[in-house]
Amino acid sequence: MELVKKIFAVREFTIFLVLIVLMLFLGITAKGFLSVANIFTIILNVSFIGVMACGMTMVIITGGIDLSVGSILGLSGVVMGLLMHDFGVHPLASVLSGFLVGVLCGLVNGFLITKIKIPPFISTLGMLSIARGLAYVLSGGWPISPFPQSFTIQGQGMVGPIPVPVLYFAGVAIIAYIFLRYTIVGRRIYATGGNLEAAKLVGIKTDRILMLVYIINGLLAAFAGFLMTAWLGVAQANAGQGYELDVIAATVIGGTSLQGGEGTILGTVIGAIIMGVLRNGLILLGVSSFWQQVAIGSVIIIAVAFDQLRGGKES
Amino acid sequence: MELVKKIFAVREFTIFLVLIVLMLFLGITAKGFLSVANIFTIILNVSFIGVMACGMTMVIITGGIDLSVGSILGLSGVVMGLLMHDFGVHPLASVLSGFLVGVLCGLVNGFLITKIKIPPFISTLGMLSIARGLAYVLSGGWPISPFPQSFTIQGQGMVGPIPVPVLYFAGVAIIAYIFLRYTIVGRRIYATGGNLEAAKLVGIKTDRILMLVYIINGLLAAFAGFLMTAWLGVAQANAGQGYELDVIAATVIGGTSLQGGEGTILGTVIGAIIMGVLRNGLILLGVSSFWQQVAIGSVIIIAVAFDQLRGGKES
Amino acid sequence: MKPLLRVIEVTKEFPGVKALSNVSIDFYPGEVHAIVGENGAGKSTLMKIIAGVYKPTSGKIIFDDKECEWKHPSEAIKEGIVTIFQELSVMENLSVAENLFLGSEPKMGSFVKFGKLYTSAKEFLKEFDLRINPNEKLGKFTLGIQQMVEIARATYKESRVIIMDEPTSSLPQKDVAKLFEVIKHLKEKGVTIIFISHRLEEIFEIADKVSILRDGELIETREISNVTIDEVVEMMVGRKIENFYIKKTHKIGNVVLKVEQLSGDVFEDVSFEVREGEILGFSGLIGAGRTEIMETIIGLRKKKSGQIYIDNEETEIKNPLDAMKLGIGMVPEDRKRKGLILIHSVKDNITLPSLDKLKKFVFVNEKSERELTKWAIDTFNIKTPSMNRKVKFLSGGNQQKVVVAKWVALKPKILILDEPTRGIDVGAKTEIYELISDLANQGMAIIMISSDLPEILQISDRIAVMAYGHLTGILSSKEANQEKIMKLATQKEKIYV
Amino acid sequence: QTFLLSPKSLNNPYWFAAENGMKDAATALGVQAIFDAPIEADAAEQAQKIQTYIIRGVNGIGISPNDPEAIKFIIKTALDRKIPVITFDSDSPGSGRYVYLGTNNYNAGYSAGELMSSLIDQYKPEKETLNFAILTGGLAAVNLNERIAGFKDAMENYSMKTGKKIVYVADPFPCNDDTAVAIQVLTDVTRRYPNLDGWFASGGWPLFAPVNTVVNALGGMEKAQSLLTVGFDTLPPELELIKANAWKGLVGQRPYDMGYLSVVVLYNMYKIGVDKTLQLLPQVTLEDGSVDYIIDTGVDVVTKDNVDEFFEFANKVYTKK
Ligand SMILES: Nc1ncnc2c1ncn2[C@@H]1O[C@H](COP(=O)(O)OP(=O)(O)OP(=O)(O)O)[C@@H](O)[C@H]1O
Ligand SMILES: [Mg+2]
Ligand SMILES: [Mg+2]
Repeated sequence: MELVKKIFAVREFTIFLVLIVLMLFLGITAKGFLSVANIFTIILNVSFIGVMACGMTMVIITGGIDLSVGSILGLSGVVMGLLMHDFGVHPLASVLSGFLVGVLCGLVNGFLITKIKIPPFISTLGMLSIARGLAYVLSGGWPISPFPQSFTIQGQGMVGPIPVPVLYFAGVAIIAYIFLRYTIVGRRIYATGGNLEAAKLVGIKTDRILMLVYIINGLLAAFAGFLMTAWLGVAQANAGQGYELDVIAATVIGGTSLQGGEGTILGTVIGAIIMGVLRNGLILLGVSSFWQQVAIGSVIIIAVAFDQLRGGKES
Repeated sequence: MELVKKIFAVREFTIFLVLIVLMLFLGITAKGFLSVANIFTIILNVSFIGVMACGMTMVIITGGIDLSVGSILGLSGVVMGLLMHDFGVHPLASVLSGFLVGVLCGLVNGFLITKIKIPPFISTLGMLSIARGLAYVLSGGWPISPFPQSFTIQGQGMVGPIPVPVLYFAGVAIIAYIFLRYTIVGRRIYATGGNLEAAKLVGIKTDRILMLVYIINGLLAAFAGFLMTAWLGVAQANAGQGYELDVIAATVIGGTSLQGGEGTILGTVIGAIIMGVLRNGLILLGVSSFWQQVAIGSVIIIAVAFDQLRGGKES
Repeated sequence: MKPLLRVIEVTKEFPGVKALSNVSIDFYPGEVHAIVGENGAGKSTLMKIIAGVYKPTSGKIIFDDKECEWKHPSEAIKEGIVTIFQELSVMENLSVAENLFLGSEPKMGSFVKFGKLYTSAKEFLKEFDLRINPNEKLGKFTLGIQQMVEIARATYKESRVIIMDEPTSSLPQKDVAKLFEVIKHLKEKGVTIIFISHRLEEIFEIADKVSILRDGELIETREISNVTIDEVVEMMVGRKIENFYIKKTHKIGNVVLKVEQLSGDVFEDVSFEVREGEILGFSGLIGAGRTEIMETIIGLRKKKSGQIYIDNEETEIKNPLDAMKLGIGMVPEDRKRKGLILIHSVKDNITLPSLDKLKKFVFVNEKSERELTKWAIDTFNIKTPSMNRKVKFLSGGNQQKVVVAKWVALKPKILILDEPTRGIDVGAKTEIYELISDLANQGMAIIMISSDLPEILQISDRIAVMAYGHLTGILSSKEANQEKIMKLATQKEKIYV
Repeated sequence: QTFLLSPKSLNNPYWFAAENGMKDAATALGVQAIFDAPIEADAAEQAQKIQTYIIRGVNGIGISPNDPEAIKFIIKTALDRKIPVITFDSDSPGSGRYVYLGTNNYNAGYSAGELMSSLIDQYKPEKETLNFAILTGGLAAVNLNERIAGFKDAMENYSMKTGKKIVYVADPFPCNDDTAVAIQVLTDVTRRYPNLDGWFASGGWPLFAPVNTVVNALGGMEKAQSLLTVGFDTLPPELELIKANAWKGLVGQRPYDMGYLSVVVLYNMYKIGVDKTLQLLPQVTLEDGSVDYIIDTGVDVVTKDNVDEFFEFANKVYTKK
């Protein structure tokens, strides 16, 4: 009884329940939904969004937001692609350079937010535009390919039945989980988002925390760019366009509050998977693409409403 | 001296200064920028975003956000178009029905936010998806035209050198300005955004205020849908796609704080015009399309940084 | 006479807590009815039920012979029940004038009459002796002023019942006196006042009746004239409290903190020093600048000029982290804004400053974390169902204990306490005094700001008095008394504009 | 039997004709056919959608890839599962798909360039230098970039032949596949470059708006008629523009045919096997000597001289059924 109560009390529980109900429903109604291959396809499909959502969770916990993730994904993919393809740089070095681009973008975001005090929404909106523009400038709008196999295998390879990007996603999620949940810095991230002034007063260098969080987020967006480029086998300037809303949605569905101070990686991962399950399940159900949009919107609302109703009881 | 000081103290002053500097710069460097026709074209081009930004300002002042405006624009345009074109309904009745659609969407947003307590970001994200999906379902993705002239004149007509939508935009802005600045309800919108809990405790019916604000926003999005459909002469399901970020950007550039409690219509209008001036000016300057995005992002950041530097001194 | 407001067998349950059980009280017109009880006894909860914020789990509220089921606070206000809540309900983004008239603005049709709004605001502020510009945003002012504005707002409204939940918690005597005048005036008009305070002297000065709550139950309602302070305390705590805090003398050592000619935005030329094992009290009127001095010392505000010496070494403190590294900790006055992370648990709040001490490699040592929290909950008698409870669900006084606890747990070399006993009940106050005294005995240097004169007199070794941004004198505990302090506190004219 | 056709997006009416062709063929053959894609063009999302259909189980797939490379992995997945894959409208060379059905985008762009050349000869024979602006959907859309490249090459050839100078006033202007933005860009750019001689639109976005909207954007009827304008696709509203003499030429691919033929080919592959089907199809020998199967569906070039021929057909195929 105690255990049951405890499980119910875990913040992620309701949203997990939503996922289970959804999966059961689809498992019964949609042909092929519960096959191993399909489950991994779903996770593969959300792995890009999922990786970014891990970073976004931290950003949102600090009370911020990062709209530039989709653009950073595109830009870093283009940089990796160009280095490998046009300049013959070694894949590993190219990927690392791509990561560096992500880190730099995050650094600029962090700098604008902490030093110039531009609200996160605006600084990252500016970065959205700038990074996307640079991706176009660098690539001239043309797709970049092909790449060496040692690179594409990172996106297209399989380990047993598991696509490689799924493994990367799992790795990122686990590290992020431990980082946020168990380390001192993780705690300080929560404190900074919970009450910036109070955090400052206990000697937390909130500026550094914010910097760090935007840098991690930029890095993870670049990481998603790496995964997506390797998976698709082509780098495109418009990759990841509009993903920011999906990433934020996954995060918020997972229980992270846009007010800051609250949220977990576990919830975010579940949120991302819900989005993937929905997209996949509706296709398997044979729902028309136009109605799919209506259905996705409705389910997102219902999922969070359900979570809210439980949360409401608590207070 | 006193007067000068007072002017400098007005919150919108710096952002206005940014606009002036930008216009002077473009006036000197970009051929044809300062012609009457061009100026009105700019305002015409931002009138759709501008009308929506007036509603968005109120929403953001209450500490909320509305991501569904672009979709509401699209849906209400499609509804107006279908009624006029396929069902031969009188233009006026069609337009009013379109407005009703906007009001309904706003109502649903407000209901989800106040009664089910779903965070605005999620409820309106859901609505973004739902309204857009419905627009596609209703229109089948097909552009709807032609319309009677009595309808299109509302978007394409001119009063002297002034395009009719500019007049509508001015009308909406003035009413919104007076409403927010001078009426009791307007002040309560600020109070609600300043401290929701406290506002409730002093007897303000915050739920009603929030409802009202989302309804107004839905209505204004539908109004923008009307203007855009009349101007283009065609209703399309994908009209207004992605406009939400532009609308929010205009609002925030104009000094409205996403934390809630602060912001003015005057600032928002200036913010919207800055966005329009930028787009138009960069084309006139002959900046390459690839670099334009980079430039727009940078100027947005610089404009707000400039505002911030002044604001920083004050506090 | 018939009671105006009747609370009948009201019970209120929160998950894990029964805040009120079967409470019945009658309130008559024109009486000042005090409610007392320990922190977490259920006072605020009862008030919120009367004001329509919470619905009772069972029981009813009868007002003017009608049973009321408020769905929204506005309904209670419409009936004439106005409340000053313990957690201030002011809008920092609106001007002082708008705050004063919030909900009852002078209007013409649906428009606000701004001219009238500001002129009446000015008169009103004068009446309350608040020398502030009504056009300024209220957020710019300190807690004391915000509290005065909130009081002013409540008394302005046409009302039949005014509930005051700890209105005096951060007010110094002068303003309390002002408030009492207003209360007397209201009483003459037949308004019922429900008054909550942890300063029992105030109760005996102003109240006609007192109701005592303990653990959510009503112990008794008594005429104030036939009850004594000791009896009230006994009923509150459920046992006799023998040993009220008795001042101990500490061994006073070297100077640890020395401030010389420090100037900031609202204070000028302030010099003082504190020694190991010493408790330096700071007294003064609202807005005297005490908070700002301390915030300047710990690097939260920029200083204009002056020097700060720690252990006789001149130091530059640029931010609170520098201060912490030098061994200075500060319990802030405004717990909601600066002291607590309301949406985090009791545990996370208490251990936050001490995380560096609790680490195992880069990880938090959760075991020592729990031990520390347990120590704090026991020491400060924090009433919470579990250490994982979010702070926002605690009663005001218990929240205050959490703020004090989190800093004491860190054991800094110099501890600055800004109104640390704000809203804390008598019993717990005594314990906190003991604790502070013990800390001093262990060699900690303590600066304590308080607007509560008896408290300051009781605990301090020396008392610094501020008036309008100037340090007007430092008295030793032997020579200090209320008159002398008041005199120093009103000495200078204001220096701020 | 179920076949999937995946266009680039669903929000462009161009695809209705393909869908109608697909439906007509499916009805004629008595099979199921699904027409699905991301609503907005996005290479990754398209790949993900098709992948899901592969799991759901289909008997043949026709793809119009948003990106020729990005789709290869998915095509391989399908082929591994013995699901035949063909491409239509846009190709993915080297992906292993069996057949490509459609006009090469580059070639279609080239045709547009030739049309523009003939317009120059017809309307502005004496002009030595001609200034053009290009409108495009998104700067990274491969098919559009190919059309633009084909257009530019054709113009270059023309320039070499005649010695005339062809100038592009700027890089292509993107409109995000948004009609309203397209009209705004048309307005701004036409005003900015008063000596502009013409427009090439690599898609139909501004041309879905009614005649007078487009005319206004081009600076009035007189100005519009003085501009050499070539656009893509032959949807009814676009034909209206030609009829009204507000726009000069259109190059249309034949999506109806592509949709129809795709189903027929896939059906045959399912019924009689891939190899036998391929034997029925015309072979093309590529430059490197290898054999490929490419069915050229050709283009329609529409000007005011032949616009009437197209009307009825366009109205039939470009309707949502
Ligand atoms: N919203 C809430 N949710 C859960 N528990 C609550 C809530 N509000 C109050 N409580 C609990 O109810 C009990 C009574 O709290 P209340 O605020 O009424 O105390 P109080 O007598 O006003 O104390 P104080 O003197 O500290 O202000 C406390 O144990 C508190 O933790
Ligand atoms: Mg209380
Ligand atoms: Mg103070």
